[in-house]
Amino acid sequence: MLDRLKAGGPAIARQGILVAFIVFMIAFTIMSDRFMTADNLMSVFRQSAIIGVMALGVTIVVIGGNLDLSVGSMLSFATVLVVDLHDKIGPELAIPVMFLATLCLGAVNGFLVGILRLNSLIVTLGMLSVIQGLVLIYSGGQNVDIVDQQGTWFALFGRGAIFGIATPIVMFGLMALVFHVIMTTMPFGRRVYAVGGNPTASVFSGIPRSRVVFTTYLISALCVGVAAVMLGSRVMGSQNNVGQGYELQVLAAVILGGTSLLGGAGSVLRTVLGVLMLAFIQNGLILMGQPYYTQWLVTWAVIIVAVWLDVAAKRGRLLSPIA
Amino acid sequence: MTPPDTVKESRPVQADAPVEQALPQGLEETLPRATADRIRPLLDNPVLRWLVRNPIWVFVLIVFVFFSLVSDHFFAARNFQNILVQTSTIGLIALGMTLVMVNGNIDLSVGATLALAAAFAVDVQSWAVFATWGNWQILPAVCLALLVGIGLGALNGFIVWKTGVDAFIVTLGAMLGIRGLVFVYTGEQSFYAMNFAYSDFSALSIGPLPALALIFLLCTLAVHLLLSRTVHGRNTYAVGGNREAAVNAGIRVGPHMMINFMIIGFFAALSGVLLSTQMGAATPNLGRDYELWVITAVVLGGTKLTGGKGDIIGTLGGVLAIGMLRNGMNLMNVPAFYVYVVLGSILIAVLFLDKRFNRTADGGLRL
Amino acid sequence: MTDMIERPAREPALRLEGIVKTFPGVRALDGVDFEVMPGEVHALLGENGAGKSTLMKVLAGMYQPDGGTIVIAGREVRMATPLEAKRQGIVLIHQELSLVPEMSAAENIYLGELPRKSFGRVDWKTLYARSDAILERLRCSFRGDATVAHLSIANQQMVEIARALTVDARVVVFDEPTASLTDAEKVVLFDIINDLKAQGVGIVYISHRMDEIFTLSDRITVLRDGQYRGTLDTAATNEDEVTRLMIGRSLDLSRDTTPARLGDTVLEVRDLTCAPHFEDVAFSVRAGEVVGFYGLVGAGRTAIAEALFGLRSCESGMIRVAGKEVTIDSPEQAIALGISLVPENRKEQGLVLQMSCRDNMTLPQVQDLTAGPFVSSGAEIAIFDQYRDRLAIKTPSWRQPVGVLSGGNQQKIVIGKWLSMQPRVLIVDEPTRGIDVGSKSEIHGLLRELAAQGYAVIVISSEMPEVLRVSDRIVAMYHGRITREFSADEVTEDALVQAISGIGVELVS
Amino acid sequence: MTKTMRFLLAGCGTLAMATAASADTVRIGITQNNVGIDSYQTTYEQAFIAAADANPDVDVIVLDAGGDVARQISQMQDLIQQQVDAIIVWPTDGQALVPAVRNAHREGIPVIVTNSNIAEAGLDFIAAFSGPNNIQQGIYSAEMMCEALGGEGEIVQITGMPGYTTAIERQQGFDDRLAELCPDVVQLDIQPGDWNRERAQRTMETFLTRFDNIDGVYSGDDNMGVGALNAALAAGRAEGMVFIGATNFAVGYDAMERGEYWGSVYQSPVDDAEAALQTALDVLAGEDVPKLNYFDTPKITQDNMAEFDRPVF
Repeated sequence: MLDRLKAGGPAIARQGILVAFIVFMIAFTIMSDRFMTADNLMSVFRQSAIIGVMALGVTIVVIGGNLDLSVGSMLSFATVLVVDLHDKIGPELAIPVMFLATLCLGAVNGFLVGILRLNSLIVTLGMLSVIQGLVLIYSGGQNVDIVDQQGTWFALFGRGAIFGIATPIVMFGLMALVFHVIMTTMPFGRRVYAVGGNPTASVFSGIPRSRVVFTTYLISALCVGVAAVMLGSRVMGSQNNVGQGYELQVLAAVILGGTSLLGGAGSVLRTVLGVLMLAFIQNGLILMGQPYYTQWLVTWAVIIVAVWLDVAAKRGRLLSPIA
Repeated sequence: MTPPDTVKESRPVQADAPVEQALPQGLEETLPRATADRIRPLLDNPVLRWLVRNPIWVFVLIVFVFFSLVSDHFFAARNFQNILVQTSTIGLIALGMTLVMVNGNIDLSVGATLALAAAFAVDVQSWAVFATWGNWQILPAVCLALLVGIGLGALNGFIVWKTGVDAFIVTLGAMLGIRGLVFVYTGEQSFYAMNFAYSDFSALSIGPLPALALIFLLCTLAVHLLLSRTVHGRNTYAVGGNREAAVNAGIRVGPHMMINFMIIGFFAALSGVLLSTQMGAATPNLGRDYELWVITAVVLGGTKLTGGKGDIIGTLGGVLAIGMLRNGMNLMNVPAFYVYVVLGSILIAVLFLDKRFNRTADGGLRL
Repeated sequence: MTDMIERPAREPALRLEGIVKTFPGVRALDGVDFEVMPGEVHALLGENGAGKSTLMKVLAGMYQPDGGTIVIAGREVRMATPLEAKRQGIVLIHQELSLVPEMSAAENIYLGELPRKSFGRVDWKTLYARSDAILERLRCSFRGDATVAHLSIANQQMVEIARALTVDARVVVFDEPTASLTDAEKVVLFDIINDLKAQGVGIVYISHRMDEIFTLSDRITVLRDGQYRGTLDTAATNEDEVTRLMIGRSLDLSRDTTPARLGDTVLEVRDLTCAPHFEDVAFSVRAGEVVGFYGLVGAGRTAIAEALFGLRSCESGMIRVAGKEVTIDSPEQAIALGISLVPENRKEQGLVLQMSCRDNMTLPQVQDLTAGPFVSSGAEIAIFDQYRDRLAIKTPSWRQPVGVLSGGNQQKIVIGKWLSMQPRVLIVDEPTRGIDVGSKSEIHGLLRELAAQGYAVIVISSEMPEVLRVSDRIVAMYHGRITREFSADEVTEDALVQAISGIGVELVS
Repeated sequence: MTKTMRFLLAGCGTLAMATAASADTVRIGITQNNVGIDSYQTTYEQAFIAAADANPDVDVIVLDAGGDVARQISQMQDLIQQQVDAIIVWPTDGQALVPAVRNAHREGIPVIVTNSNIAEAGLDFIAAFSGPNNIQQGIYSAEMMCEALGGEGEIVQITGMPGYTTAIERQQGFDDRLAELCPDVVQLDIQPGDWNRERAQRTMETFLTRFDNIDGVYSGDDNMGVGALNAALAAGRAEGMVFIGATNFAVGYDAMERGEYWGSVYQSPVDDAEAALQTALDVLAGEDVPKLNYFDTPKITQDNMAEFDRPVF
């Protein structure tokens, strides 16, 4: 029967994204001799770190049963702030001030969604617009730049290396690991899964639901702050709309990683796979000399096929039972 | 054991709610009892009763009065025509989005569909095949554009139906992919309508109404009737309100949802065609972020993201609210940076008020 | 007890023969036979997971059987969709309400088959005329244009039933119809069933409540583990025989008469008021006793439990736990005070269905089961193993998502979750709702056992036999007030019924 | 709702004052492309407002289309509705604005197009155009590239946001002139950088992986050019690579000073804004204004940069 996956088969199908990932890696390796080189792989890892770190935070929000679309303009906000303050008060103050301000925005999200229980899609959509306005008002619409690009230790985060590995890769890897550990082995992680899976039952189990949701938004904001440090340091400057559209790329990566938008299920490590998948598609197609819009078409197909396989494996049949 | 037949019914929480004379749950709970008692008789007035149940129109009225007072140019027939024409773009898509969202789905790909349809509408006119058709060359172009929209909607709907993947994800992918198709088709260039008759259409007026506004209002009426009076429309509520019940009742949920996706595809395309008549051209970046504004308008109009609830009258209110806010802020020269803040804040504020006043009874549990 | 109706020697309205249905890894139905005669009430019994629901879904066209035949009025049929089944005159009234809340009653009654005019328009006149006629026949107080969301649960149930009457029904299946009905509403429902029966409609009646089955049915068919176990004449059998057929052994349904060894007063409530749910409530519970709260749905019992668990804010009153006056503003505080609540709705309030059995069981204390900052998997598994053995929970592994377990085992997970907290006071709300006889009896035994171990237990129930069986004291509630308190020795059924129906009680309002 | 009202009222108090003006001043409305997307446009806006404030007889209404054609058309309608004396428009799209400009023309409101020109079909309906010539800028860049490479080499190009007029025109001017002037310079690939430095940096990194030899990089503006430079510096391959941009930004100017950046096209948003306002005032004063007023955007290279001030943006 075509629409019934064999009982033994799903093991591989359940890893739809992994399969797709491997298929793409092989295809790109065959199509371009530049693809599977240490330089290129490192370069892609480094490029994906910014989106990746944000996606880690959003994954936790989504597992908790909510969405965060405001991360795009929040990234613009944080980057403009940290870059602008760098020359005014020095990086050692600029970074904590930026984190404080970004966490405040996260707290606003957390308050509206966690405490007031407003719909997260609409709230963060509204915040996307509000924060974009705030950035523009703060900077007056001007680009900000760091004048002394060579001399500042701020360069470490985006351009430097730790033990010979580019700092963004190290930071992304470490954060992925830390969040993976938090989500799988620490009480907080368990609570996020519970709240996302069944908020009512969580409350009946004595879990402070509001506080948990609130915290997931703080984590998301924290990740945006880290991403902003890497971005600001990498570019040594910022535009006001630098994060525009990132929210959707981040969400696409989270979805590709198999995290359910309904909450309660998903994994931080699989989000890393989703992030890398998107980054490699982008990189591989340019290496093959394809025009930029091919990556949109390919991403379209990949998102649908990967999520489809995921869903199909869970229900045990390929086609949906909807009549 | 025989059930005692002397037992009287006693169910304070679950008793049939009186349909007409109650204030919305949230108001009953928030207001002091005396105030609530005083307000309640006002509900005898059908207009007030209607407004209480359609709070977005209260907001529309407030915005209307506010701008009429503070701006010299707002209260003018000509400006109202402008507002209607300006809202028609978002408004037409919002009609389709209401159907899709009442169904419990969502469509994020409408902005890209709009751009592709506009590109077709403008480009096909200049195909050599139709060179001798004169002004009639517009007809096949528009038809083809609308078909493209319907086709893309059908594709989205079909994927949602057959794969069972959430519509949010399917259309998020389509949003990227269809934009890719736009760039493939246009080769990054804008298309320009050679025939001025095409762009003259947008300047056409029928009586006091610009043609574009008229089309928008007629479509609004048509979709309102579709949703409230036809079997398909009622099934839309059934599928969104309780999908399992709809399946059990023998409604073919898959094809049903696909039809609604085709309808929104049609409206996105129509919106693209009308927009391109206003420009006499089509640009590849047309319609970026429109999906977000459309969803905002529909949600402001009271449609629930979870499905099963919402109507066209509310959506019209939501669309007009955004249109008037934008128009009024333009007329008052509000700096662009503040417009973002105001629109975002209003969206959240309306959501908050809606939650306070229209929340369903949860029995006061602290959850 | 209903009069014996002579079974007409006609063709059965419906006959299922050798129905087989398999799911990946499970044989849900294994050659099941079942028949309903016109004008007969045929009860279908079995423990949860015995295959009743699957059988009914096959009957209603929602599942396709892998083998066997369905014969309706002498003709073999295949039903690919629910609509086809409905056209054949088979109507299923669902256990969980299958209504669209935002639509009118009339639209719900004719859902999927709204009468049409030209251009696909709904023919409202015909719709309302037809639905009003049906609602009138059901003696409903509302009309077709009422919005379903505004109707009471009982009236919503009526809408469900009205659906069955839109077609010329040959067979109507009632799946646990009384789960959410008050006794008064049950009476109306039974009248309707008898009406249908008199009109020659075949009725399939599924329920866990023996009293209803013996009141209504003519024959009883029992399923166990997806297999047909036999059909009995109701008049010629008794509860014992049926139970034995269902669970393969007989049950001791008598009350445990060991006298309670009472300890100190653990929980004391005085003048607690939380309008409009309950007013001036006062009672106390001692260690080692089970106090039953009995009353109608909505009488305020659940609200009291919620208030004690910090889920409701009260206007006035006093709560004392172990002699100390306390305020409880959140479940966290309640838990810290040693109060546990097994909520009435297992799936919505009790469990996170996609989480594993172990994770569900340790959820309230996961922050305490740590080694350093990490959850200690060993400690969790130890707790899980302990309560799995103690409560005889049947699950292959702690990794199993709790959603795949049977209702009884799910309920035991919830109970285990709260027992593992070592509470002073254990509140159990409707502990056996929707649970089969076998598990029910085990849970009753468990509650008695807990009391014997010195727990203070509060049991809230709408089932009189349950309350009578497990309680040392019974608190009767009516309309948000406690009307009477009985000790186990003095209570009589009549007195209890009176106490919960407000007879002889003066209500100040 | 009252909170919102108060917020709006507070915002409007100041604005109402700004619009209340005496009858004999001229009212000019401007709708810009996308303020805030880069410093050029923001500086333009500030310079424009400053210039208008300096002139007591001018009253301006400043709007921003946020890069959305449809919103710009609405804003044109709103400005016509207010019966302003003249409209200055910075088209989001040169072709899509034609009917809107035509409408204004019909209403007798003169339209001045600024910065990037409107499509040919619209030229009949505008009073004047004032701004840089983007095609010419592309040509200048091609000439500089050719000169720097001595007529032969392999280059890559990073363009602005795909589908927008400025990006398209600069690319067009560059491609045509390069092919004509030095056919031996090979363009390896063209990818967009979306006017975004980080994205340009990412694109350049991929180019560097893909091509062993890159002699030159042309970027649609200096902001992206500096991104490309950053990528090359990080890869240790900037040595001997020629970076040429357009719209000289301060970061580009500094890089040029350090000798890392070869050249760009100098374009001052202040000049741009002031020219637009002046053109509008000239038109209103009834002067005979030429239709196309291109202001000069000279080449700026390491050699002649001393002649230019450091850009303020």
